Amino acid sequence: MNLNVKLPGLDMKNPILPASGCFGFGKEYAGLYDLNLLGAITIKAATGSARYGNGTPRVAETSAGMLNAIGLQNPGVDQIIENELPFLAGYDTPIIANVAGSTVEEYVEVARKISKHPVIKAIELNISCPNVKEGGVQFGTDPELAKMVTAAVKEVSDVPVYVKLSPNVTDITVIARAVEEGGADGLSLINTLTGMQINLAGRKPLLANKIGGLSGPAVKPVAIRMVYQIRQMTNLPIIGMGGVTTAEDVLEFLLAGASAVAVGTANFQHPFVCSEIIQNLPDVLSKYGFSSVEDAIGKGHEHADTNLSRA
Amino acid sequence: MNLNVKLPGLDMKNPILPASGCFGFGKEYAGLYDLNLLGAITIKAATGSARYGNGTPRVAETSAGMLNAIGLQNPGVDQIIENELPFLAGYDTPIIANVAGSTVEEYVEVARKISKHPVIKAIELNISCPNVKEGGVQFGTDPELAKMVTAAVKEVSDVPVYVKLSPNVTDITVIARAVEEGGADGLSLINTLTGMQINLAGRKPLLANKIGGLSGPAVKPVAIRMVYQIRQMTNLPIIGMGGVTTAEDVLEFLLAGASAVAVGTANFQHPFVCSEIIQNLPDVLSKYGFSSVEDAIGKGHEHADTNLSRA
Amino acid sequence: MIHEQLQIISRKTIAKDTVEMTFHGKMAQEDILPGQFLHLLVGEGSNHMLRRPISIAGVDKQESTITILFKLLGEGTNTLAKAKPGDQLDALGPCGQGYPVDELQMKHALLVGGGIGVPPLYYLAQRLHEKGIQVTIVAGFQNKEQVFYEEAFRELGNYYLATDDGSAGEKGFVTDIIKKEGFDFDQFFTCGPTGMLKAVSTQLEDEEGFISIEQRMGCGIGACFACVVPAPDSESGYKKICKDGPVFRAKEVVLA
Amino acid sequence: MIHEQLQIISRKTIAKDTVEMTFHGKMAQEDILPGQFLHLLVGEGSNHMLRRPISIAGVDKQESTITILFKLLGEGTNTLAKAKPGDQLDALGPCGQGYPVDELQMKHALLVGGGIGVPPLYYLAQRLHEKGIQVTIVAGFQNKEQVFYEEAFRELGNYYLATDDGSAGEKGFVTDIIKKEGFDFDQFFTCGPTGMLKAVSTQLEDEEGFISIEQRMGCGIGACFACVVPAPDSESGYKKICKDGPVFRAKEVVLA
Ligand SMILES: Cc1cc2nc3c(=O)[nH]c(=O)nc-3n(C[C@H](O)[C@H](O)[C@H](O)COP(=O)(O)OP(=O)(O)OC[C@H]3O[C@@H](n4cnc5c(N)ncnc54)[C@H](O)[C@@H]3O)c2cc1C
Ligand SMILES: Cc1cc2nc3c(=O)[nH]c(=O)nc-3n(C[C@H](O)[C@H](O)[C@H](O)COP(=O)(O)OP(=O)(O)OC[C@H]3O[C@@H](n4cnc5c(N)ncnc54)[C@H](O)[C@@H]3O)c2cc1C
Ligand SMILES: Cc1cc2nc3c(=O)[nH]c(=O)nc-3n(C[C@H](O)[C@H](O)[C@H](O)COP(=O)(O)O)c2cc1C
Ligand SMILES: Cc1cc2nc3c(=O)[nH]c(=O)nc-3n(C[C@H](O)[C@H](O)[C@H](O)COP(=O)(O)O)c2cc1C
Ligand code: FES
Ligand code: FES
Repeated sequence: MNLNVKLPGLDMKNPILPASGCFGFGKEYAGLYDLNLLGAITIKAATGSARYGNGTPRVAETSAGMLNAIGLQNPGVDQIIENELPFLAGYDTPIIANVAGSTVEEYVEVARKISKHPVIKAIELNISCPNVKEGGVQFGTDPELAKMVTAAVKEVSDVPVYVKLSPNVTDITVIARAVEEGGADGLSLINTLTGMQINLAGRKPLLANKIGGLSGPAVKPVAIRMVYQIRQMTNLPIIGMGGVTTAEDVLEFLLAGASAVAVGTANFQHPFVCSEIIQNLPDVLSKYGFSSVEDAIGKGHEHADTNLSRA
Repeated sequence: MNLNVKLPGLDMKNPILPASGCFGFGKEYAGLYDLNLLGAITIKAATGSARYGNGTPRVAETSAGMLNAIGLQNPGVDQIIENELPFLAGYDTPIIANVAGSTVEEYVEVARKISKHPVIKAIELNISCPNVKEGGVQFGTDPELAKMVTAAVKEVSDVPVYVKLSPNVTDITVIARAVEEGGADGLSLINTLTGMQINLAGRKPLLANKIGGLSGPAVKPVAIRMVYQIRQMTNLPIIGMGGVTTAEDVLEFLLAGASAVAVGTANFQHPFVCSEIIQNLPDVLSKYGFSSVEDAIGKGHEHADTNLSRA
Repeated sequence: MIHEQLQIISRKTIAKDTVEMTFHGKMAQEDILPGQFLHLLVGEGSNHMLRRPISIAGVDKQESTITILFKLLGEGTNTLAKAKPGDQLDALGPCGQGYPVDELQMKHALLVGGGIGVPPLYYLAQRLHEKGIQVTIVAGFQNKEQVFYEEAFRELGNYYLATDDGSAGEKGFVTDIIKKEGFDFDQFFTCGPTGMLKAVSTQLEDEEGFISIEQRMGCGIGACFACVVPAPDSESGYKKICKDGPVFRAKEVVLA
Repeated sequence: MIHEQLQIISRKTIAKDTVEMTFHGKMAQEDILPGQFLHLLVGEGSNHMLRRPISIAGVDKQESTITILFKLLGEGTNTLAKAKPGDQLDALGPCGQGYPVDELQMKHALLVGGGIGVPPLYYLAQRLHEKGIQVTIVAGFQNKEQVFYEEAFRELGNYYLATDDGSAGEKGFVTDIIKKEGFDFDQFFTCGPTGMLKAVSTQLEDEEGFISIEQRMGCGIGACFACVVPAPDSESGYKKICKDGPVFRAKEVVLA
């Protein structure tokens, strides 16, 4: 079965890619299976200079999900280019660079540098990290700022730009519209919902950062809703994510309107999950009457008769 | 152990109350256990006249949660007063009326009427129902409207008013501040997150209303985060809820800053859950070193050193 | 309605993806009407926040057992099927209103079932048969592999079988058999997929009868308003399937 | 590191809330160092999205078995404890870096363990003992009920026991015993709660040694940056416990 999908900058063998921050820079998972199997790979966020991130604990388990507050720890864009990207050049899989920053200048600097590297086929502009005081989440919640940073990055990027949206907003379609106006080539959603767990014995928030980002199956209904709503208002391609653990979940995102589907938290539970999903996807597609991935994209809207841009 | 809590209008034997919409008007659960055990009871939303609600299916199961789109089905405030409240008068448990509407006038009318009934000890002003086109969610997402409807209802209500907030906003503290300015006696949170499930075989959203409200353990981290954030900015008492299934969950909400804790979805999984939680609560409190419920409220903030009004 | 940990005493696959499970429990001593259901907790922890409604397909008061039949459909029924004899299942039951077998005066009953709607009709057939009422059963399945309880039904009355592909019984739908045979009966009782219920109740529009309907449920006890069905003549305009149903007089409710 | 469904062959409660579990699997044929851990999947479905790291407490290459010991702490370990002989557990392992037993030249090793930090030291003591190295073990527990492997350790070296309340061994902490006895050793190896690790590494600041540390983990394989610990001299300023550890040279990392 034809699993190919073609998105701006990304010629994918299949619609499955690991989500940023859940796959490092690929090396660890390369020891488990062949990364050439993947449709694409999104690497961990890059910032202008090295960041050490938040204190520990940085993760907590929740019902059908987890909280994380890694805090954009990364060695900085130059080190990433020097030490991490060469390894990925050995694979025939498009690499997406997740770009973060505290200021427009930082976003622009990182995007300019990393987009010039030949393995990078697209940028995922992370305006939605909830885990750092200056992590760019203000850019993800204010439509004017979102548009501005998108336009600034588009100007310097050599590759298409997917803007990764935060679900922690009153109306996600407003932000989607703004980044579309800023020139985004695609959208990526959702990043994590902000949440907290309190340690009963310690009598304080469990994460050192107190607040963290909620991901995993728990958030899938929110993600599906947002992909569906955005699909009704724009034709920009969507990389959907949030709680995917099975090929059935992938089909649900495709029906909602995603053209590619990222897998994050599930990699921790089942390190082989991306390869397993890719293996199961043809059967699941044909079970539900589809003859290719393209065939399924957006098909959950056929009977749609209401405008849901506002729930 | 002393489980009492005293909140405006509510003299509660313990901090546990069923959440609105998950306990009908009490009759069904009265067949299972003695409602006098409960700290309070929140009844199903009342509107000005009868509402038939949305089409079916109205519920869907999700990972560690569920979606509902009942759509405020209820017989209308007059019928509720006539047919439902008399039964509850037989119990020595304060009743909270959940008040909904499409217009300020409707909220005011319902609140005026129902607050005069002797069994009603407080109003929960529902400005956060995501499941009806005109369900008042605009009042829950716009701070000006939130303040206005709160003030209008306060003016006519004979009992204290708790405003029930929607989690589907960029910054919940802004809405909390607004309703505090409007004169709210307390806050109630969270209502459901908006979500969707797509039926793979049907190739369309499973719920007839397409979008529904996500509840259950999946959303608890979001609820805890919001209670904690709001506790840092106001002293208004908080009725916390979202995903409670155990006495440990109740303690987590108390530590976050809630003074009472409502249980919704868990009633469907375990119809006796409220009575079981009340039974287990003393042991859980003493296990973690607390000698009463009052003793635990807000204690998750002891070490707090950062202002989290904005995540 | 009571709440009980029912003990599984047998589990059998009796047709394709169809499991018959028998429990031991005090609940069997309740007055259980055909058409009533169990609301079953599935799995552990918070994997399944909603219970699963499954009809009661048989009650043995003497042995204090209850039997259900269910089809493996999604995660819930697949998890249920993994429970083994000796395990306990958390059940609420008997839930809802069943077929009023004791109140109806009749000589001849027509039972029409489709697929996994057939099991409650088996218990109904037993109860009617016990009362000396003549029973005709028309059962429809997709194909031969899905058929169950054929022999058991034959012992209780006249049994007609239809399959969509003709691989067992007659090729066609239950309505084809009803049309062809032109049965003479006092009351009909039907349970099955909504499409079939509509076809049958349209076909038998001039007769008296009962239908049993399904809907996704929350509480299962009448508190959450998840499972309503329009009922134009009732005061409120709707009925709750879990509490006022799942069995209704055919003309009482409007099928979606 | 491999991924395998390990088959449980025994499960025993060996002290208060402390379970010993032995698995059969090919993984036992890997070169496993003491201090390495298994990253175990817990429960079914999405109840537990994160695996649980548990140290390897024993390996029998001949029988192809691996033994772990764990304390019932929260939901995950309680669910693990319900798995029965015959069941399979999904494991990644051996994970991380262990104590470099083969690289170290030494005559006398001091092993200091606290509570559920003791198990990996048992496997370490075995390996050192096999190599003819003299082993001294100092084990600390809260009280008598928590103590395990006392006899087993005595067979491998000099064993000192401390409990907080004096209900077994000496009353006090492991550091009290170290102070009192003034052991002579080439390397120390310690594993236990962070408070104990800090006390021991401060006390033995002038000695060479290794510590094994715990932190909440995501991936367990080095990809998610959940489990970092400050390591001022390293290029990046931190190390990953799951991949660069859990065993570190005592002076390499800064305990929180
Ligand atoms: C009164 C009543 C009696 C029933 N009796 C039987 C019976 O005797 N044997 C049998 O096999 N099935 C019966 N059903 C249908 C049975 O409840 C569903 O097949 C079952 O809930 C599916 O669960 P699942 O997890 O396998 O499927 P999933 O599709 O994964 O379930 C997801 C959710 O949808 C609900 N759901 C899915 N299909 C149905 C349905 N048809 N009706 C109600 N809820 C549904 C589930 O309960 C669950 O909440 C009955 C339903 C009702 C309402
Ligand atoms: C390298 C390493 C080796 C370990 N070896 C052992 C051992 O041999 N025996 C043993 O009993 N315990 C060991 N632990 C601790 C063990 O991992 C935790 O006790 C266990 O994860 C608790 O899970 P839970 O679900 O019961 O507790 P919960 O508190 O419900 O767990 C919630 C989450 O926190 C994590 N967590 C809680 N406590 C710890 C902790 N101390 N360390 C790491 N994560 C934690 C859990 O993994 C889970 O993700 C080890 C930890 C590490 C990092
Ligand atoms: C441990 C962890 C680290 C993450 N780091 C990043 C990151 O660096 N950049 C980013 O855009 N998203 C990051 N995310 C968010 C994921 O890419 C993804 O959007 C989210 O987790 C939802 O998908 P999931 O439910 O499949 O995990 C991270 C998520 C987790 C769990
Ligand atoms: C079936 C259902 C119906 C609900 N109806 C109402 C309602 O009428 N009014 C209201 O304020 N909240 C309503 N809610 C929201 C709950 O009161 C509660 O805020 C939410 O479900 C979170 O709590 P939980 O996770 O414990 O269910 C409803 C929730 C469910 C699941
Ligand atoms: S399922 Fe709750 S009212 Fe019927
Ligand atoms: S747990 Fe993921 S890097 Fe260590």
